[in-house]
Amino acid sequence: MTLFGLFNYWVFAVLLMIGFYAVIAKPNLIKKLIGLTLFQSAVFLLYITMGRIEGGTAPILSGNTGDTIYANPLPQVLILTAIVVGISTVALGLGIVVRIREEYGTIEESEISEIDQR
Amino acid sequence: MNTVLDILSWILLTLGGLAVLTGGIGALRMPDLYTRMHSASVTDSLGAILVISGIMLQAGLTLATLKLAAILLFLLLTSPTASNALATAALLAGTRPLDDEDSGDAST
Amino acid sequence: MKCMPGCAHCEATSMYIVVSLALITTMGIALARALLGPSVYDRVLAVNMFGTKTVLLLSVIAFLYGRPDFLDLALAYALINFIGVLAVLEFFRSRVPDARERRTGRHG
Amino acid sequence: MTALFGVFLLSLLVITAIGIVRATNLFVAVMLMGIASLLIAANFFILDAADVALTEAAVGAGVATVLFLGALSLTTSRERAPSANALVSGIVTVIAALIVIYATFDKPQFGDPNAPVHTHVAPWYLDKTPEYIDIPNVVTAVLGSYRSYDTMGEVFVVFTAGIGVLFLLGTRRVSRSLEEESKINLGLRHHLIPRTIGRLVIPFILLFGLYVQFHGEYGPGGAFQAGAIIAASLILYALLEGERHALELLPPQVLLFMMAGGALFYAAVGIAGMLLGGNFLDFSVLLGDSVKGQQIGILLVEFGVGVTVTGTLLSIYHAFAARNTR
Repeated sequence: MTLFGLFNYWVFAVLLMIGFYAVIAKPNLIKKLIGLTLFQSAVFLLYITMGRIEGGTAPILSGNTGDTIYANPLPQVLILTAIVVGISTVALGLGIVVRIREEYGTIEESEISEIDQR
Repeated sequence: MNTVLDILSWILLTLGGLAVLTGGIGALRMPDLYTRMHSASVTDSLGAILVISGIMLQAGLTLATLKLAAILLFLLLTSPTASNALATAALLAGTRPLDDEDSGDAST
Repeated sequence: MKCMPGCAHCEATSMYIVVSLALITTMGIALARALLGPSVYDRVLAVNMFGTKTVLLLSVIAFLYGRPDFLDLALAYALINFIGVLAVLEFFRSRVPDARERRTGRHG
Repeated sequence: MTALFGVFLLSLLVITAIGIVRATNLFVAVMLMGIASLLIAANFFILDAADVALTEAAVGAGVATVLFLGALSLTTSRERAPSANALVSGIVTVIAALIVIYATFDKPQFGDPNAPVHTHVAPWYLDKTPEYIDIPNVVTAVLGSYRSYDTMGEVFVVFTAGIGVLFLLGTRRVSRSLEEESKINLGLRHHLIPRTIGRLVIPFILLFGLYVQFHGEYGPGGAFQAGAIIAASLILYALLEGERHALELLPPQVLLFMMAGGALFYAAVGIAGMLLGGNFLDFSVLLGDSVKGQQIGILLVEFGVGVTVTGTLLSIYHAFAARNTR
């Protein structure tokens, strides 16, 4: 157990940085948004991991038993709304990318800045 | 009675696990798209039927069984449909099945 | 909803674990197929297969945890996965002539 | 045992993420995102977060895939330029990753019941929910009642994002004759089997969405999930029957009305509480019995959320798809 005691957090770190790499290194705008989505997912994973209690169950009360352990509901609420908000904002980003493509004819960062400098 | 059900569901679950695993290996090892599809759809239908009916035997007559039946029904409806749409799309896009004559060329 | 009646649940646990191991392995295989490709259709096939296996895995895990009311989730996956696969096929297909058209001249 | 499942699924997730970043074909990247989303959702399920898993499945695997595909069909599916200064970014990322991993050694062990997160607020929620609100699903209780200010803010963010997409891409009517439309003989609407099965399945998806919406107090579910599922089913309808029919069924004006109406309804429930002598979004004054009042308040608020989420996601989808068929 202690061997994997921090595994979820490591995965969080790696996933976060994979998303980050996509955002800073990839010149393609849609790829950047994909990286952003990965970054978001990593954060979601962190929150949900923190909310878990060993031997617990989902925070849906099952009635009489007093000694059942339930996971922390608060991170779950935050992430639940964040997922829907996340997709809406990513959609906004995609809308901007589509408009950029229509104006510039490309979604590669370098070509866009070239056109801008002309 | 209970033991009989248990043994039966054991058998169904094990067979289901085997079907899923063999289908998966087939999907990895088969030479072209259509054979892979064949192998994958076997896991989707047979594996799903076996695994879910195995769990259903464990669940007994509860709401859970009803939900499992719904899941099974949807899987059996949607998964072959998806396979069909996929095969049509691939064929229309010009992916040819592998013939005997051009055996060994799995790149298409 | 608590445990199954009697000790059937405890005995059942071991076989749920066996089946879920088989399912997880197959998920790994499907992922390998999705990463290897080679064509887009192979990947769609892998995504579909992956989705079905996730549905089965979730049903099994719901029983492994002894909370069958979470089967709703598996049901949702079964339905959503279908939409995802059909959407991929639809957009991929309607895209093919588009690309050709764009190459000859920008429009809009 | 379940910890091992988690380890395995998370390893698959990391592999998928690397595959996503490496894929040069953006279609492939989006498909792998679908897989990643399923993996994350399965992980959430193992981490005892049933509600979140349902949301991630409905949003990530369904709606997000469709929206990304819509954007791809309007732009390009090839990533042309290679990574700019990949080496520098790689080094920066690795260093940052190592720093974050170093930081995790101060975190409490996985599943530790004495972690700081579990000592504040949360036990109170779990203790008091049966007394104050009396619904089994604590997540819904926190979402709808204890933290309903927060949820209202989120709903308005969703609404604003939808409005933003509409500003950018517009809700142009698809003004094409049927004849023209049938000339484009691509797409699923010309294939019998998907259409038939789709027609069979769509009502059940809708029904399931409504079940998730109204069963959210008792099981995993709630308005955010239901909104995404209902939107996904209507998106499937649009895929199978064509953009025209979908827009005839639910015109853009109706969708706009849903977007704004749901959010305003949410606020109106809060104001109703004020008029009845309580605070803004205090539901206990809505009915004579404070517990019943909380329950009815959560139900109404969730209705508003569901309507807004459905309307927004569908508007966004149509904004992309209608531009596509121009």
